Amino acid sequence: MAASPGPRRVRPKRTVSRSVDPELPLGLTPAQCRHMYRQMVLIRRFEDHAAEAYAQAKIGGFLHLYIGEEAVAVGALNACRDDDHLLGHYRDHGYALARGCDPKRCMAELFGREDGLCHGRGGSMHLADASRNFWGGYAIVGSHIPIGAGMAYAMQYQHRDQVVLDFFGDGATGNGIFHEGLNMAALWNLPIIFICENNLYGMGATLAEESPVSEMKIKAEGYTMPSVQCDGMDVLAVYAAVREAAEHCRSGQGPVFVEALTYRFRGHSMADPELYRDKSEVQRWRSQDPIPRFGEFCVEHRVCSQKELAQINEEVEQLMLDAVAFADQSPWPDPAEVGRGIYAKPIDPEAGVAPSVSAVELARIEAEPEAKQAGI
Amino acid sequence: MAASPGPRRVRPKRTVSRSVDPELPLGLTPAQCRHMYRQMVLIRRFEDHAAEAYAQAKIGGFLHLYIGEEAVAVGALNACRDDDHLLGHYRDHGYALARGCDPKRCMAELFGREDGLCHGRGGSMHLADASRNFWGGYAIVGSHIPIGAGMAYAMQYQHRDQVVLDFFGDGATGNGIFHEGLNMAALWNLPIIFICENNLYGMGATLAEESPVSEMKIKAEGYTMPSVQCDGMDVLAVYAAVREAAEHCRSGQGPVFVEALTYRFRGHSMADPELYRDKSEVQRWRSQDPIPRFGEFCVEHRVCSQKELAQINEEVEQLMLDAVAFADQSPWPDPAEVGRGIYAKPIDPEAGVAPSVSAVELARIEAEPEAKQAGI
Amino acid sequence: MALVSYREAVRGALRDEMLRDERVILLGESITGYGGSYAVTKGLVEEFGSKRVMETPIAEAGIVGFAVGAAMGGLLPVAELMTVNFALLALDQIVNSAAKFHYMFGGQWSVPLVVRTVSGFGQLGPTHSQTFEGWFASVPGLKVVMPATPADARGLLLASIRDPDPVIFIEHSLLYSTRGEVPEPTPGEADEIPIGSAKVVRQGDDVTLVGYSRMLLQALQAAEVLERDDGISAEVIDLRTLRPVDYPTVVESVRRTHQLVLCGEDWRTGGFGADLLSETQDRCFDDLDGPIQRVAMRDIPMAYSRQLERALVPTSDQVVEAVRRLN
Amino acid sequence: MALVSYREAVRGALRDEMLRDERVILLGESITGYGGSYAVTKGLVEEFGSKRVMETPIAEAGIVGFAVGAAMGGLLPVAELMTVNFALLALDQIVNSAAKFHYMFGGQWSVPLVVRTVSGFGQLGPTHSQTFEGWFASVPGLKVVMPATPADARGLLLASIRDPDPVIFIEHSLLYSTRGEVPEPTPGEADEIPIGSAKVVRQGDDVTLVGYSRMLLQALQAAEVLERDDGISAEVIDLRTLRPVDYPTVVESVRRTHQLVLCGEDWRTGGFGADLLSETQDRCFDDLDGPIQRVAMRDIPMAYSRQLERALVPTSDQVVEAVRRLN
Ligand SMILES: Cc1ncc(C[n+]2csc(CCOP(=O)(O)OP(=O)(O)O)c2C)c(N)n1
Ligand SMILES: Cc1ncc(C[n+]2csc(CCOP(=O)(O)OP(=O)(O)O)c2C)c(N)n1
Ligand SMILES: [Mg+2]
Ligand SMILES: [Mg+2]
Repeated sequence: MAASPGPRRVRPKRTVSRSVDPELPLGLTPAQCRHMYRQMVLIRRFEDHAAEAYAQAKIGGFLHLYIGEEAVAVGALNACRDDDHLLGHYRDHGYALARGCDPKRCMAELFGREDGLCHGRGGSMHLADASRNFWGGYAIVGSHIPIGAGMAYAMQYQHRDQVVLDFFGDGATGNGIFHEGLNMAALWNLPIIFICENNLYGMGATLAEESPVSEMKIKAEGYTMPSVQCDGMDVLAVYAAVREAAEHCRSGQGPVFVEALTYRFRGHSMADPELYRDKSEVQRWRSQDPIPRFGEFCVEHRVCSQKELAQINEEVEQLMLDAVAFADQSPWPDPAEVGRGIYAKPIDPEAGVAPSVSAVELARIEAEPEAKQAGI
Repeated sequence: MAASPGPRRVRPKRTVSRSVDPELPLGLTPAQCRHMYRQMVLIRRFEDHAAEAYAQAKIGGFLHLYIGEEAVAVGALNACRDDDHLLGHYRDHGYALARGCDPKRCMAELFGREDGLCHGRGGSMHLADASRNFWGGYAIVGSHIPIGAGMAYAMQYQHRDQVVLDFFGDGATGNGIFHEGLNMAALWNLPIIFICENNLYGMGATLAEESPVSEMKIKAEGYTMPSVQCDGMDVLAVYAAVREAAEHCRSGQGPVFVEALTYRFRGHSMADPELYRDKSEVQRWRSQDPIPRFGEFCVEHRVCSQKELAQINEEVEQLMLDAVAFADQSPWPDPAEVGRGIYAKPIDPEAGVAPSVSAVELARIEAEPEAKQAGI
Repeated sequence: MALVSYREAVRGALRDEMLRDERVILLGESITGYGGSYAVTKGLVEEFGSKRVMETPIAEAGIVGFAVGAAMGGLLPVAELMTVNFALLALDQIVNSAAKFHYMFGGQWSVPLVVRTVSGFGQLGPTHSQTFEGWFASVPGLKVVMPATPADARGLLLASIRDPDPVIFIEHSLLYSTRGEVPEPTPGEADEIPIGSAKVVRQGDDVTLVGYSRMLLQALQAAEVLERDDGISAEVIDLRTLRPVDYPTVVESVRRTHQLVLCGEDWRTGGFGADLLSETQDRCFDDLDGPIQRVAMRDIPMAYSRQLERALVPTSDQVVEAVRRLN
Repeated sequence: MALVSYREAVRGALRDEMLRDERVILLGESITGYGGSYAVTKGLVEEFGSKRVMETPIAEAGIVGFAVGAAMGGLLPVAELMTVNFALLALDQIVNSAAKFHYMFGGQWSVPLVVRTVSGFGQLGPTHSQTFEGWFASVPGLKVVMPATPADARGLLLASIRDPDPVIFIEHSLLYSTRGEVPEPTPGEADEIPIGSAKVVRQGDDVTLVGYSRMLLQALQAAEVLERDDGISAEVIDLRTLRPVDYPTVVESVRRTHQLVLCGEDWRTGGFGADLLSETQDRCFDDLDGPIQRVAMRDIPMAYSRQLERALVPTSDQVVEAVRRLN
């Protein structure tokens, strides 16, 4: 059960009509396509630089690269509104950048600096930008699935029309918390899109080792939740699936499960010796790289020329050099401040005020020796 | 979404042929039928007496009655081997008695006495008799589902041909641990029968409040596990379903999920005010009482006469009087012994032996300041 | 002032705060049709509807995770975990979600969540009679409250719901039917009791007894016995909040009495009392005439049998003995 | 004697015991193809096959529950929880299943289970840098082991696997690459180190330093600094087992040195050191010249940034300071 097959043969058909523009599907404009292409390149180059910085020990701890999976975040986030709520797991650079977070502040967070999105408290796994409704990367596998459901409930309760996008991996589906979250979302008909990035591995476990079914979408069916599969190496396929899902959710029809078939080109994290998969498998998937693939599409559909694509790459590269320079120069958090910010309303163990009162008040308490038992 | 419908209309068809005996289905002998009838009566009367003893404060804490659900334990346990492994939840008197545990020792356990199955340590929720492979009642909802899977693995590993029967309620399916256990059982093709007693309520929650689907068997489908539904008020229907399931399991074909549609005639536990359901609903279900129903079947099929049934009732009643008398007279556990039995190999905090050695040995340890990071 | 039960005080605080603030929602197992396993939420779903009083599946981790998300989305959830024993299933969400987010995301948001749960015993057997307040109280990011009286239950619950941080609010099943004076809500008047303040509930000179929740009542009973039989004047402090502990109040008392007895109901080994002891010996070492004494649960799983349970549970007699050991 | 790493010592003990006893199985996340997140189990699936070295889904509660059941069914499972942070997800199964069954079912069976897990830090951020040994050590029914050296890791792991009760075996990520002498297995010779025995690893007269796991190394470093710079002779005790604690060894030392410093890596509030302190002040109150000192993690979630992490983690310098406070 070691190596898994190469790119999936099943390529989900685009159900959305291409009627709007004879050239571009899904009603997309050339500007939107360029934007998506640029975002994918941005994520890729951001991570290339992060990997380099990691090798230079500028980044510590864990670093989980999204390289190869960019089409998922980019397709999904472009298919919904900017104020829709976003939660994801620790492999989170793609979510942050596709949501428009400042690459400088993202990189600074990875470097553990004060200008980081979370002032260096969270690091790579915990990027977040509440001003953009990006509620973070979560590192306890699956833990953010009920959290997303709770946010969706808050929207429903407050009659706000934002939906929640909650990204996680195939591995997360083996954890009970995944089921508890899906169950609640289905029970209460919540506006949440569960996006499962099925990249065939949960760390070193192959899909076959984690799950008796290879299609994650099946796991949503027990909750009577509509579920779709899409080609996660094709940004437009993801876009189409999530756009439909968002409409479904936003119109009050409840949660949707989207499975994106994808692959991480790099190890699980930087320390991964990748003993559990064949190089040839990685190669096969690399040939599906979503960036050149969508680049070709853009050229074919005259969204932009090869030259313009190259220009985008150069621009992005410059941005990334800036981001690294910014992160390098950003100050370290002040160690004297390390104890600040644990509470929104701080506690001061030295400041207890004990109203010293007489025993009279308390004497009125009549203890019952045998309290009534509950019926648990 | 308050009250749930009365007895289900869908009555699963008996798939097993009736060819063996023109009179009795499923190859059953009259003796077997009498035995099952007697067991159901035994459980019913045991619990009637327990309820009385609870009212007299001879039993404390929680007492969860199985009244109305007797056909499930009796049908299931008669359909498998006596050495098959058995685990169930806190509503466990039926499992114990259907497995042949001594009613005297069961009652003594409820009374908290030294002669109880667990010497008064566990109480009503934790009956167990390892000598009969009855591995207990468990009170953390769902916790025994992976435990059962682990036992099933131990059987598979040791090439032993016992299967595991793991009983739990509809409410348990909302807990993540249920899914983790089912997932593992499916992944490793384990010889375990999951028996879900769908009695329409999880304490005060109605099925519709707990689950987006009303059929629990659907929840097994995501694990590619065969699942069947049976009428839990009909001991033969349960017998048939579990017999088939046990054959499937024992022949190495992996886990099976059996949903028994049943109903508890009494409150969740003795303290339950039953505010959440209509008396009329209870009445409708009471008309399906599995004991008279199977009694009629026995008479119709000339297994025994009405008089013989009455005789069984009397015999059982005498046994129960004996059980209560036994429990009443059984000594209390010795409070001086309360600290015994926490460990199979006791620890004695006073007996630590510290080999006092020189620093030489330890000096050889060469600490590395920056150990290699893991790739989590 | 009205004489109300601890149960009614909790329910009243929930109800009043729900009336005052639409963002407050309740969620938990069997809290609607059933009325709550200890009948605390009885009548609330009828009054506020199922959008505000939510029946949940039996999914403790999911409940807390969901409540964390609802809090992030702008609500003020009060999640009920039926007993603190089941809170173990939600511990990851409490420790790694609720307690962490404010710090970990650099202060971008907070998690205004209350987890109400229940300690207690009464022949409930080994898995249903535990209490873990020391575990919660050790986690930076949490506030932990354990009221002993109806008035404190009300005042502290109001403060907990209004607090922007996650609060673990632990009730006690054996206190629900106790009654005490609770001030009537007066518009415009502060009705909260601040989190983090202990209370001297009995003044004394010879020994300081620190208790909380049910053990406060045991300490008070012991104080009376000591006064009557031994002529010992015990000061009794109700801790009320376990994180943060109001050490100034404890220390001030010990400086006068020079003797300290800590009364808890969790296991002696690793119980919350160990922590109190550690901190107070550090602050009061030179003030102490003898070792700080602890009254705690014996280090044994709770047995079901009545006779065995009695041999395990800490009582006022044990508090008396602990004081006598020092004198 | 061979000089091997802590990692190799753990792996060697697993391997040797698997060779000796067919009932021993391993299960955990990424322990097969990946070789274990800290490479401890590398090569074992190749040698023993996937029936004995089982790759599991990411389901900590399920893993421990499954292992409990496998133990009840006659196997000797060693479950790996990738880090102790994730053990929170399995805490119910550890506390309410593994620790309880022997007692709760009246001694009918025991649960011979080992849960191996890992403490440590290193810019892993707020949710991945915690350690909860004090919580485990407070639970009756569990045994808790935290070795500091390769030899102890081997000897105690062998004892843990052979023990009929559930053992929580906590390794330390920052120790995996440390090396030390480990006795070669000699047929017929006892190769276990008994659970429950501490070890005096350095003799001294002036102060007793108690440590375990990584903090033992910090205590030893501190002892050297104290000797050199302050002329203070520190005795260092490696606790090795946290439940049961070998109090006789600690008390005997404190009776001679009259000063005690407890070194841990968990949060000061509610940390295991609080418990050690509570018990030793009770046993040694009259022997102590000053308050028992504790070195512990500051009560703050672990921040990711290197500079912040450094401000939080306990070091040998802090041990030195603690001793100086007493002198
Ligand atoms: C509860 C929990 N268990 C284990 C881990 C360690 N861990 C981190 S990522 C990971 C694999 C997750 O796989 P998947 O969900 O498929 O996401 P992917 O990394 O493939 O994107 C594991 C086991 C964790 N962080 N949390
Ligand atoms: C983890 C956990 N949460 C809550 C409880 C309290 N509780 C005991 S039984 C029960 C309902 C279980 O319902 P179901 O599984 O349908 O079994 P039934 O009682 O209907 O037979 C609940 C919520 C518990 N024991 N364990
Ligand atoms: Mg994956
Ligand atoms: Mg039920």
